[in-house]
Amino acid sequence: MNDIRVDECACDGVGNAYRPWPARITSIQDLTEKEKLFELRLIDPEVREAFKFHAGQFAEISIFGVGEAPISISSAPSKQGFIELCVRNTGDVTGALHKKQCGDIVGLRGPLGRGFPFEQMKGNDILLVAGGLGIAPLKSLINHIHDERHEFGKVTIMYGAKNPGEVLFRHQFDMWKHREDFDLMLTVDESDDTWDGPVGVVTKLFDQVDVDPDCTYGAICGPPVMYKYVIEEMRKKNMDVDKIYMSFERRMKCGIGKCGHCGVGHQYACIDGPVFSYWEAMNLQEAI
Amino acid sequence: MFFRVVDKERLPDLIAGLSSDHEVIGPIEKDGRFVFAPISDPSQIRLDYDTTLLPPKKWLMPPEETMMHFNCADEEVTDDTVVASPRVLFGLHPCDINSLLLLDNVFLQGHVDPYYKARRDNTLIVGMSCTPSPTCFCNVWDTDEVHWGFDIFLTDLGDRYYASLRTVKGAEVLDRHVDSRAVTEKDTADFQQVVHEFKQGFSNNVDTAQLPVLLDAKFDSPVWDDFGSECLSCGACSMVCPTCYCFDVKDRLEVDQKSGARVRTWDSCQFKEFAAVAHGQNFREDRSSRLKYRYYHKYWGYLSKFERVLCVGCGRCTLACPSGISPVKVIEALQAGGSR
Amino acid sequence: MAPRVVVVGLASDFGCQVQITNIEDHLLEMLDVIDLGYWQLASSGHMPAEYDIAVVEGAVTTLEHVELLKRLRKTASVVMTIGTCAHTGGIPALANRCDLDAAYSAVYGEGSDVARGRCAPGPVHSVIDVDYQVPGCPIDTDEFLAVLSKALQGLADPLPGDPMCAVCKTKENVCLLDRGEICLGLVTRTGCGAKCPSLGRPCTGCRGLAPDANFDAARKVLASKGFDPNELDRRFDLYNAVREGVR
Amino acid sequence: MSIITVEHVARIEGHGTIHVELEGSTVKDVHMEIIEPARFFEPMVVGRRFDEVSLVTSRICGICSPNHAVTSLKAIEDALGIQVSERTKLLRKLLVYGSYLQNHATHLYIFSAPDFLGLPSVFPLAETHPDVLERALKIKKAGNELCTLVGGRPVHPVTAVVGGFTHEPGADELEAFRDRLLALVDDAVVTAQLFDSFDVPEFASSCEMLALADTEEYAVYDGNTAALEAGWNRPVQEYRAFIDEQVVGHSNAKHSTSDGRSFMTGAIARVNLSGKQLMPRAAEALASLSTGAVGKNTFLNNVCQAIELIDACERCAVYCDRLVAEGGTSTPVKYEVRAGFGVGATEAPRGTVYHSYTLDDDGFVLSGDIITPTAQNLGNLDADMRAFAPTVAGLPHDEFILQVEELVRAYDLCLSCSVH
Ligand SMILES: Cc1cc2nc3c(=O)[nH]c(=O)nc-3n(C[C@H](O)[C@H](O)[C@H](O)COP(=O)(O)OP(=O)(O)OC[C@H]3O[C@@H](n4cnc5c(N)ncnc54)[C@H](O)[C@@H]3O)c2cc1C
Ligand code: SF4
Ligand code: SF4
Ligand code: SF4
Repeated sequence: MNDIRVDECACDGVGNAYRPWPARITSIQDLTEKEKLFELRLIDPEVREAFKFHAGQFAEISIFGVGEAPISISSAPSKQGFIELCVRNTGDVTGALHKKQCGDIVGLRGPLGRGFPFEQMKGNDILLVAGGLGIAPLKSLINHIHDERHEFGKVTIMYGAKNPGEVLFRHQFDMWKHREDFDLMLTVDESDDTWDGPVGVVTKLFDQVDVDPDCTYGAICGPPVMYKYVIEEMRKKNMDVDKIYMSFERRMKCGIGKCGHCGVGHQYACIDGPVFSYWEAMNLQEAI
Repeated sequence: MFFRVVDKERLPDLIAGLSSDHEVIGPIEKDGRFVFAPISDPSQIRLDYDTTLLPPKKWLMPPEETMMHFNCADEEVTDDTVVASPRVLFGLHPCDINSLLLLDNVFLQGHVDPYYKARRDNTLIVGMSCTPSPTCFCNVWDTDEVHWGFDIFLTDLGDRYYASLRTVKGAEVLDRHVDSRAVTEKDTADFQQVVHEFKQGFSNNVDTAQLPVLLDAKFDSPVWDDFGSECLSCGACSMVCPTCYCFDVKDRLEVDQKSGARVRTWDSCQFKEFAAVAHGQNFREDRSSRLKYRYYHKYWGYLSKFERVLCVGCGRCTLACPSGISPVKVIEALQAGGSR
Repeated sequence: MAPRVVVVGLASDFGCQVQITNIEDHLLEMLDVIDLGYWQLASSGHMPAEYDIAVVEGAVTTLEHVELLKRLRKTASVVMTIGTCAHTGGIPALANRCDLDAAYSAVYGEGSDVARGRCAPGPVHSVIDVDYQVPGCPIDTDEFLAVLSKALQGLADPLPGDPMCAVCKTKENVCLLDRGEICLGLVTRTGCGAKCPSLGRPCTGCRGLAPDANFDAARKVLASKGFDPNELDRRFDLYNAVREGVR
Repeated sequence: MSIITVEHVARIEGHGTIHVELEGSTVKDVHMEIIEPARFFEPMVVGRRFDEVSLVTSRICGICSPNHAVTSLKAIEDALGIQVSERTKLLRKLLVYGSYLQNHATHLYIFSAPDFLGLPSVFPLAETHPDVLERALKIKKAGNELCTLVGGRPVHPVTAVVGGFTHEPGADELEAFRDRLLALVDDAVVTAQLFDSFDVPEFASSCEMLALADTEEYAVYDGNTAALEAGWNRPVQEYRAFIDEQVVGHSNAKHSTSDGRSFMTGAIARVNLSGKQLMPRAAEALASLSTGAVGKNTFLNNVCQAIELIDACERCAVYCDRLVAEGGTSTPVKYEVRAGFGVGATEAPRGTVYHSYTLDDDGFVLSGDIITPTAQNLGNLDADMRAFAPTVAGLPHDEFILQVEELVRAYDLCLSCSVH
């Protein structure tokens, strides 16, 4: 018998699934004090070509010497060749990423996880509820819906932020609102003098919407405490448990179902999620 | 499967023969217990071992391994190869062979783990029958028998081995290195007798009825707090478990701060940071929730995916836990319903 | 530009500074990535007015130490402690367990005029905030380099918080508790590769209390193995006499 | 009158200040102030169990930690009436010599050599004399690794316990290390030649010299204390009868005298007392010194350390061979805990170190007493400075200070030890 080397062993066709590929930062936009929007382009054309994703999926961003972090893809799958990531500076990897400049290279691995059931959602109304940074994965879905707007009925977005300074993608929302593609409802926990919209938690917005439970899909993402209350409201509107989808954040090291960190109930957030239906989530201990 | 019989005195021939082109790993003694270690001389091997301190997984997924070398300046991977040299794991008991099958499910399905796969592909497995010890409960999970996942399995018939040959490779090396003969009816009858006695030898008979249901239904049971208060969160149980596979990944820089290596190390869900995320959130902050998760994942999470529990009843965690917490005790407590 | 580093010793045996010189293979490489501004043990010269990283060895035992630390904290953007003395008070803090005045008279005789200005021995973080810590008596050179690397990159302190046993298991040691010895690995912060148990000697707790240690459970473990459970506390004092100072 | 102080003298282990009072160019007073804070080891071991003592006392000094560990183990074993095996003794000697290699290489190259080369530290040698730095680190590293091989790590040995060792190196490791030591002999010889080539002042200390001496071999582990001039030879158990300690006003460390005289301990004392027992290459180096003999010029302590480096490499290679060939065990011997008093002494790199303890019935320490080499040498250092400073007082200020510092550094002081 001879030695075997990893690079000789036939893996799943894409080579070593742990290996990040160099991607160039092609643009950086400051969104708030803590969040920046990064646009990345994989350098190797073959790898770039193979990077086909769905809304709700994520990628592992790698900065060698610092580590990796899972980040939701914010851009629409229909946008080819580039991906957008909306990243909050909360620690080592995200902090190091925030220090990068346009033109710098980072590592990228993905797409990973199970996204929103886009095809299944078609032909229905959509109610999206985001809290804070939770807008990041939902934005991909919003963008995707936007690109195929004619396939959907009424699309409502409820978005709550801590304060007006933390509202992400405000400019883009204004644009959509203007074109009346979406019903956009923004609220903040604490207002200031730049704010003339509603004040209070995002669930308060439910009073203002009519939902047709037979043909509405829900999509939720936000801080862990938010899910329970939003679902309560959706259930009050009689939405089906298997038409409500949500994305979970858990600790992850590999993103491909091996490292064990992202266990949520009997599932793994990285491969069984991060998007779960409420029916699934109800059956996951400690999920909500 | 087909079978041969090998005289006991001939066994060293097999080990010596395999050593000519493999690294042979087998059980040897260490401070009164046993470890799987490279065998330099067939006489070192202790086939009467009960169980080893660490399971064979360390030879397929070492406690610490370099996944890739990198270069910081251009975020380039400079080397992500691992060289897996030909190896034999010699003398594995059925539980341990079964444990590898469980690891295979994780590492060889979905996104293939190339490091594990390279070693697995280049490892020959020679199994060995055993005698139940007081901490064994493989009988409970049917992992006291093994029908796949080995090349050769040797059942001890006293003066000879009943060799089951599972793979071409197994048949070939047996043929090449050791004199063997065809199986007679008497051999098979003795084999059955040995197996029968083996099955009688277990002292643990745990009621595992409806375990997944119990785990969900008794998720909030005080049983968990009782065990949790005695748990040191030391992670010993996970390290010695042949089926625990969780790992952590870290980057290490060279002193020049310009290049380095991405390394993975065994991790444990019993550690506090295991499920901590940014903004001070920790999904399993307290000990009891972490202890519970270990069992929850083993007896329900994994089962939900692969139709088997992630435990082979080897009893290593029972021996390793300073507080004497064991699956047997935990399952019994759950079945009983109240506190311990 | 390489950050300027000063190395300062308080009350200690210099063992950790000696360990830095023991990085023989990488010493010069290390000096390439930092600008060594002051290191009394290895070089002549005075403490510069400006520096970025202050590396502190030793326990605080005098009022002069207190002043020095305050000055370091003001000037340096990063303070890193090395060794158990700085981390928990270590062996010098054992002096807290004796009557210092009596000890003083015992060593120097009654009414002597030397060694004045002392204060109760304690860890560095009892006086100033510390950004990075390398525990251990003495420090492990690889861990020192790893933490230094984190400090240079401005990353979070990687100090592990779990007890020793898991790593000890990966070394395939037969647990010393099962060999009739009291091992403090049950509650001691991991990170040394379980060096002592791997060499047949029980862990003596030099890396301090693991923040997630379950001391009560560990006492019960000792009792279940036939030891006096209070031995856990008594032995743990050796490097952790200032228990509330243990982080 | 002008006062010169050199605060926090660099390149010594610990914190000390040189204090010189000058009137014109006449030296009125000169002494060493030890500002290293007191650490109270003796009261600290009180109440600890006998098997914890070596852990505590090892922390007296990061450089000679193996010596403090081994010495306190000897004292405890003396108190408990424990006889250790020959194999344990051999391993302990390796530990002691590991600290010689480590300490002497550090002291000679990192602390002292910059003086003679006119450099602030050893690091610039990387540019100018890479071979010298490489040699320094090579010897030092071998010392560390010898301590690691036997003790488990370079500083504060893990494996040495009351009665023996919890772990010992394998035959293959010992054989590999023997080869390495033999290859190091030449480097040690070059070191001796280098230090022999440095100009040192002609100076004769008026002191007495004390060291262990043994009929068997160059004494580092066994033996009695011997006095060079007085000519006596007394069991270490009586150390309190031949060494007096005094508190002196300017120092946190005490000073020692023997028969009312200050004395010197360390490499120079050992070479004077046991030079005839050096291994062949070391003896050869001693015989070919440019100064003829070492005598009592304390500046030559450096050269004596270099000669000991040669000896250590040769001798440890023999020990490694014996450990492989002789068998036996170093597993801790069985013993009973009881009350008692015991003394231990060894030769640390910087001189004889004495420990003594009184134990109660349960093996807890009732009292402890430790005398370190530096504490013994400090009185003599002050005496030497008083004798030497006037002879160089005419030199330009910087040179004057440098010469005094050189004298201080020749002592290879360990101030942290001195204030144990
Ligand atoms: C599926 C998924 C999608 C995500 N999408 C986004 C996104 O679009 N934008 C965004 O800003 N963030 C997103 N996150 C969160 C982001 O991954 C974490 O904030 C990030 O990993 C922190 O890494 P760090 O190195 O900067 O922080 P660290 O320095 O590693 O840690 C800071 C804190 O985070 C915890 N932590 C460590 N590793 C992880 C981890 N892998 N996951 C979570 N927490 C961890 C630590 O316990 C520590 O308390 C997502 C997370 C997941 C799981
Ligand atoms: S959980 Fe325990 S008994 Fe089951 S496989 Fe793991 S170590 Fe063995
Ligand atoms: S080995 Fe025992 S004490 Fe340690 S984490 Fe596992 S269950 Fe808890
Ligand atoms: S020897 Fe000590 S560190 Fe190792 S497992 Fe046992 S108690 Fe834990």
